[in-house]
Amino acid sequence: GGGDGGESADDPITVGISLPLTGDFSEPGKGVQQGYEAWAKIVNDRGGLLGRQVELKILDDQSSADRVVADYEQLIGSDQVDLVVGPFSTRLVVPAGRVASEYGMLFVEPAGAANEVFTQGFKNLFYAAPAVAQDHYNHLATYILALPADQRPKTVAYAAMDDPFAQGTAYGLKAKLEAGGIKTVVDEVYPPNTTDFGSIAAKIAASKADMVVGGSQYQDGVNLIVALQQLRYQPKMAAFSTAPTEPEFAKAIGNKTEGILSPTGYSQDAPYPSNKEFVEKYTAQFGKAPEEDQANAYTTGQVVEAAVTAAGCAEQGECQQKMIDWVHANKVETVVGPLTWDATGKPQGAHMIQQWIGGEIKIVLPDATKEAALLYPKPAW
Amino acid sequence: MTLETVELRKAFGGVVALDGASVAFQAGKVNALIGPNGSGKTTFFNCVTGMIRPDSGRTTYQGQEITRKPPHAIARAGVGRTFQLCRVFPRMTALDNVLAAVRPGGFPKGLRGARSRSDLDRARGWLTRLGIEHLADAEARAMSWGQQKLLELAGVLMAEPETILLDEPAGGVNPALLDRIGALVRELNAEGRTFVIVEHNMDLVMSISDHVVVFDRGRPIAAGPPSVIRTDERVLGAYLGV
Amino acid sequence: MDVQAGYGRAAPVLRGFSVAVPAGSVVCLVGPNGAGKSTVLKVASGLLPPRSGRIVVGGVDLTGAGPQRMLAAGVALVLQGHSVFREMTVEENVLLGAYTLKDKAKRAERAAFVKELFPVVAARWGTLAGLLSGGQQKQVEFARSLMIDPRVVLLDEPSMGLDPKATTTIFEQVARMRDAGTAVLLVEQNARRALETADLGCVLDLGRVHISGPAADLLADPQLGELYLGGRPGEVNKAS
Amino acid sequence: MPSGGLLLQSIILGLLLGGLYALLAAGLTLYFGIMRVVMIAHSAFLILAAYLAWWCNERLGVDPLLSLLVTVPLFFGAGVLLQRMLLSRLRAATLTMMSVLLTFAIALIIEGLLGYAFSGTQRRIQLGYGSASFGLFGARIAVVKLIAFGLAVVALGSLYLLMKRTSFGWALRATIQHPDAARLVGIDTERIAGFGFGLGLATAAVGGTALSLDTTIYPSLHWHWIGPLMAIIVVGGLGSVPGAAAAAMLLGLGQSLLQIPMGTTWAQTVFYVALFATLAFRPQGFFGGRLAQRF
Amino acid sequence: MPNVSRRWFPLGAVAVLAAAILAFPSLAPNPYILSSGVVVLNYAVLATSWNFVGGFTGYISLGHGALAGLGGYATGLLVTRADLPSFVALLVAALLVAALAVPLGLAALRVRGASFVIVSIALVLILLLVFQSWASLTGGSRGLVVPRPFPGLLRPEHHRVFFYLYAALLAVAVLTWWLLDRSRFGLGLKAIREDEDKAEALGTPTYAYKLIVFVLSAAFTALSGGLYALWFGDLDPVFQFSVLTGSYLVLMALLGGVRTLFGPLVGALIVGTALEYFKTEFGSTPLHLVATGVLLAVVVLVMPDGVLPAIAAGWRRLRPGEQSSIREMTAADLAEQRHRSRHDDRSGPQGDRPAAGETREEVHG
Ligand SMILES: Nc1ncnc2c1ncn2[C@@H]1O[C@H](COP(=O)(O)OP(=O)(O)OP(=O)(O)O)[C@@H](O)[C@H]1O
Ligand SMILES: Nc1ncnc2c1ncn2[C@@H]1O[C@H](COP(=O)(O)OP(=O)(O)OP(=O)(O)O)[C@@H](O)[C@H]1O
Ligand SMILES: CC(C)C[C@H](N)C(=O)O
Ligand SMILES: [Mg+2]
Ligand SMILES: [Mg+2]
Repeated sequence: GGGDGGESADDPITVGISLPLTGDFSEPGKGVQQGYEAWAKIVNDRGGLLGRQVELKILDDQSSADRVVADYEQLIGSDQVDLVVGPFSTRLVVPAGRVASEYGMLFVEPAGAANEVFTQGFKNLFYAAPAVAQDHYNHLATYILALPADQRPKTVAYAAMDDPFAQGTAYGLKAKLEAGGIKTVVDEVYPPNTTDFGSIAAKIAASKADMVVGGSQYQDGVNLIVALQQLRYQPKMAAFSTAPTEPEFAKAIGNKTEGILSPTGYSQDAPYPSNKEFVEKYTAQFGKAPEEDQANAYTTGQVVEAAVTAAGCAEQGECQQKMIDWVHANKVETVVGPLTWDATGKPQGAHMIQQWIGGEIKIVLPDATKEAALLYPKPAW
Repeated sequence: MTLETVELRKAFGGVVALDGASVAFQAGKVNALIGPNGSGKTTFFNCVTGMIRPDSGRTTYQGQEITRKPPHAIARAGVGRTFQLCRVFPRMTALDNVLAAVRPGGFPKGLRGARSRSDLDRARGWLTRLGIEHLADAEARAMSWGQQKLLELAGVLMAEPETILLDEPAGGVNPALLDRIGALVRELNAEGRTFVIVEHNMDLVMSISDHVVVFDRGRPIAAGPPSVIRTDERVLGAYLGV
Repeated sequence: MDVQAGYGRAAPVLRGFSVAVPAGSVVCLVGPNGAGKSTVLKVASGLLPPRSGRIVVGGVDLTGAGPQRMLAAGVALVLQGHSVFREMTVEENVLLGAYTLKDKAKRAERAAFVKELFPVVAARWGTLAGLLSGGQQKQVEFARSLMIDPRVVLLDEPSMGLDPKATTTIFEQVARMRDAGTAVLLVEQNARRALETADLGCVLDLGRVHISGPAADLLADPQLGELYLGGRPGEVNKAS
Repeated sequence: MPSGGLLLQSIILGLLLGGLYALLAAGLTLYFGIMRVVMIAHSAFLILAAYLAWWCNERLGVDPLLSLLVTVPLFFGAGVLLQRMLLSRLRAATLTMMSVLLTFAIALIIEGLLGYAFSGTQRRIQLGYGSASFGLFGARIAVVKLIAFGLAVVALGSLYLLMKRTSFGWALRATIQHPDAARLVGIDTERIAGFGFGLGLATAAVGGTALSLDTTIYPSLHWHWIGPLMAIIVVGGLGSVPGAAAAAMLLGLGQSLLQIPMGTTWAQTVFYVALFATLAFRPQGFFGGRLAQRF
Repeated sequence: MPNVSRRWFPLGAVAVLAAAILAFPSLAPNPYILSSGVVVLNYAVLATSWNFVGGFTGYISLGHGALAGLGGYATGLLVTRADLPSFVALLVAALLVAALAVPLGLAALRVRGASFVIVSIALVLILLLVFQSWASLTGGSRGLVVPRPFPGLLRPEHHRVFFYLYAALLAVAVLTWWLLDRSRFGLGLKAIREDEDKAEALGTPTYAYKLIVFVLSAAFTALSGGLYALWFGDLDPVFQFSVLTGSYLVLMALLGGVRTLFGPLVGALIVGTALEYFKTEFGSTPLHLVATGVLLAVVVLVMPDGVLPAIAAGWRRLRPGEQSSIREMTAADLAEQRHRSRHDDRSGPQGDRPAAGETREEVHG
């Protein structure tokens, strides 16, 4: 990179990223990496940013908050990258965001969806996705509460990882369903490193809840579902965050996916102008269509790209503040639609709901974008 | 009566090691405690010094009850001991082994340097008297069995307890040296120290002790001056095995 | 058959020491603490390889052989201090003495023999050895060593910590072994008593043979008495 | 008040879990109670075995149970080598302490290599019968869990017989308690100690395979296991295989039942509460345990 | 001449070390290096604190990571929940942890050797569970954000300030260790390390001694952990209560030499730097764990006494003479010596003894 003085027009712009390539978040972390890589390639093929090539410098933080701080410290302080963008997951985004903010860097991030990202007082952070965690299930809540009273699920069991994002999604839905008079019969929170879900599953199965909601990241969701299936628990509705949208998911639970619901911020068929290009070029590069994590990372790239273009610069120092100010004041067109942010960096949109139907995951809510009708009650899994 | 026990009892599972031992040792004397293997002598020492808790019974030292006190408190009250299976600080030098026996004292005192001139001189003095001065700077673990035995003795003497319990001081010690240890005991005794010595070496016991207590099956069966004990029927039967 | 050994270690404990133990005789090794007596036995049993010199058993050079081969050649050592297997029962300890003995009947016969010899061993057959008193442990150790019939027995202060009765038993056994044709190399601080049993005596100091000769001669030497054997021969010896 | 159904289900889960704990703790008992080696790397070897089972299944399509044919001898050999080449070099006086650190180092190396080879991503064997189960008085027993339990029973039984019925067991204990004396009665101490260690690792191979059947694995998972396993062997009485088994069943059951009112995380504290209670009231352990000595 | 050099050499070494530490922030080429410096100093303080227990009493604690974590969390919670000023919170937290160390020590120090190791591991794991589960107080697995003590400060400045704070703390810890090492109290602690029962029989109140030094160690550890919390800002139970941290400390202390004053410091310098280096070098793979493991194994196998003693031994071997610290004497020599000493009795035997200082150096350095 070289942030100091001798900036020449053909020096590449280096973008520093730390990602959870191993550890708890490695599955989605890899997705995010592909998204960033796709963005860099597409931008470079187009001639680069401000005429300079984009170069990614990616470090692995092993899903650890300690490492993520050291990584950004190294990227900004030692490697002197020009730009930084965020890692995956709220738990890593918060500490990373603070380093960036203390160095005065613009910090756009693809996966810090939980509320606490936006309560830290960061003025430089922007979440590049349509909605924050507690709003992910908004459409599903509306759907359930709109059902005739005798068809509605009457009892719900919640199990959430003690993780700001995962718990945020489940509790966002819980708040709305409870307000609508639907009873909570199980409410379990488990730490991220839990591997044995036998007893949580036993509790849920014993409660015979009509609906189960899992606040999950990835592997915990898989484990919980298998444990529930071992106990032959058959709810009328089952919703899990993040896990069901990962490419490995179906195989991991032995393809017994029927009817599982999940919120998503992205659809490959979304009508936004840049999305078509993204899906095409991504598919060409990686051999399959992008999923949510890839899209979020790509979105992040798009936001940064817009800011750099508008500010006409990309290096450490005053330029960063220029970009920050610009993003606060403007709307950015992305693959997940036009995004704007409030003062805390919170986006102002809503998520869609997907469901596994016949071995494929399809958008079922909201009606405007749906690819299939929601299956309710859900078939046995 | 300086050290006195009343009805000490200690059983390990089914084995009764001490079976109501009431013993009295006199101040300023060299007392011996003898008895066959397994008669409870070491257990007696362990109970008296607080290393194990008796099931019942009491121990008094100079009129003070010390039965349930921790070992260090009993040691501070003036009762020092050696171990049958000799115990030294293996990775310390002989000199430090002896210095470690100096009581540190309370808070500000404890922070004083551990190697004051006077302590060093005393420590070396003891090593010399026990014939291991040449080993002062050797680590204890590199010493022969008998050398360790002597080192342990030097440590106890350094602490200057008024009453000294020795568990088989002669075990493995060269007889020539043993004569001198015997002399040393008498010398210290003349300075006013009380000894209780467990020993199987009858030559030593009979030559240095004033008062002999004979144990069998966890309780004393005879007590008296050596000349009496030597001819006591019960002792001959239970211990000397004639 | 005899044992020939000469050694020398880097920080030499033994410096050119040789001793021969003829079959059917007891050689007693005495000397001050730290003279190297235990070291001699460790080298002879293969626990400690010598720096130089040779160990010959029955005409075969066994220098450098480990304890296992030494044992196979008929050399057995009873260690100084406490070497029972503390967390095994007396039974297990004693029977392990016959680890190399495959003949079950022979083992049982031997076990019965040592049980009779040492009443404590029989009485505490099922107790963990580590829970016995010091002297009782020594008896178990000795009993363990009696489970086989070696050609050469090395004993390191076998009477230490034993009461007079048990001491007598031990010396009787030493005599019995000699009579059965075994070569015994005995290290004792109970020097006078040991020399009385021994045929040959050998005084070791600073890793060298100070003097050696018939046991009775050594006993009589007044200078040896002062330096190595201690004075006051047996005021109460008659008692034991 | 939990329903009867939930209670029964929890009891069944607890017993099955306890069986697995017993197997995993057996090896530790062997090293710690008998060989005085605190084997921090035991659970790392478990995870290694689990990874091998997973790998065999994933890449070669072999059922994890078949992979045992390879992993058990492999681990036995590794154990012998480990003992001969590394642990035997430690000084006897500091063996216990230094073995903590040495085996800790081994654990780190295994974790690092696993991470290098397979990444830190969580893995799970996908078995045809992964979610199969059958009913028992209204409760359900997962097939995979039952298989793991069966493996535990078989492995523990053979281990017990080996230690009690063969002279190997005696020789092993003698070797550890007084190596010199053991050599003097004719025991080939090096070979025996090596075998002892190999045996311990062989149980890790079985345990790891059993573990892999029904949980996710990731390289740093072994940390998760160290605490409960250590607690089990202490409660069970160091050195006693049956003691460890009893403690494992009890604690597994306790954990499972406590999960109903307390939730998963708090329920895990049962291990540590039991550990501290044991050390405070009965340091020699509640079930087996021999010399009441403090290490 | 050699006597003079032996006196001045340590002082010179201390001066050079202090100068190097003080100059580091100005020499550090970029803020990242400076932040690594803070990390290494943190390790140095922790390892030195660990050595109060490990070095003196020989109780190997793998649980000191948890004490540091407690210090960090206590500081953080006092700042966020009780609104104490940051550095007041730090001191109060250290006192709290020291107070908590009393019951902890009372429980843990009852057992010895390997059982103590297990207990110390259990301490870490149990605290991890508590801090993960008691989310209403601690924030649970989501972690705790500790507000900056100097909010206006830019990051490089922030690092610099904390670097000096750590340097000061290190100086205090090292000085305390040195005081203990040469004291009678210290000798009592070392006796515990060698043979606890024997020490007790000699009149050392071993339990009280162990407890005092444990609490002292806990206080220093908590200070270091608290400082870390203020510096780093994000606390996560998984990292605050990690067995790994504790074992890094053991590794550092062992590597440097647990019986020497600067051993843990040197160890921290080596291991801390190595850890940072491994992380940046093998950052994207877990090979840094392998490297650390290999390092630990090598230390345990090759230099169980540590680098400093190994260097000292090597140095001694280079110089001729003084092979053995034992002067060899026959029984006759001894008898004669005794004879002589009886004549000049009370003057005490303090003639020339060449090997004396030498051996002592090795043991207590
Ligand atoms: N910790 C223990 N557990 C069980 N039994 C014990 C324990 N300590 C001692 N004993 C038993 O108590 C009895 C007395 O033992 P003690 O050590 O006091 O004997 P002693 O008189 O010192 O014998 P020796 O002359 O052999 O040293 C013995 O039978 C011994 O087996
Ligand atoms: N492990 C060791 N390392 C270094 N030196 C040792 C070691 N063991 C013994 N020594 C030294 O070797 C010399 C001889 O020791 P050895 O044990 O053979 O003596 P010993 O004649 O058996 O004495 P004792 O009568 O006291 O048992 C002693 O000076 C001792 O300090
Ligand atoms: C929707 C996801 C990309 C958000 C992410 N899992 C988080 O923890 O915040
Ligand atoms: Mg005794
Ligand atoms: Mg000897």
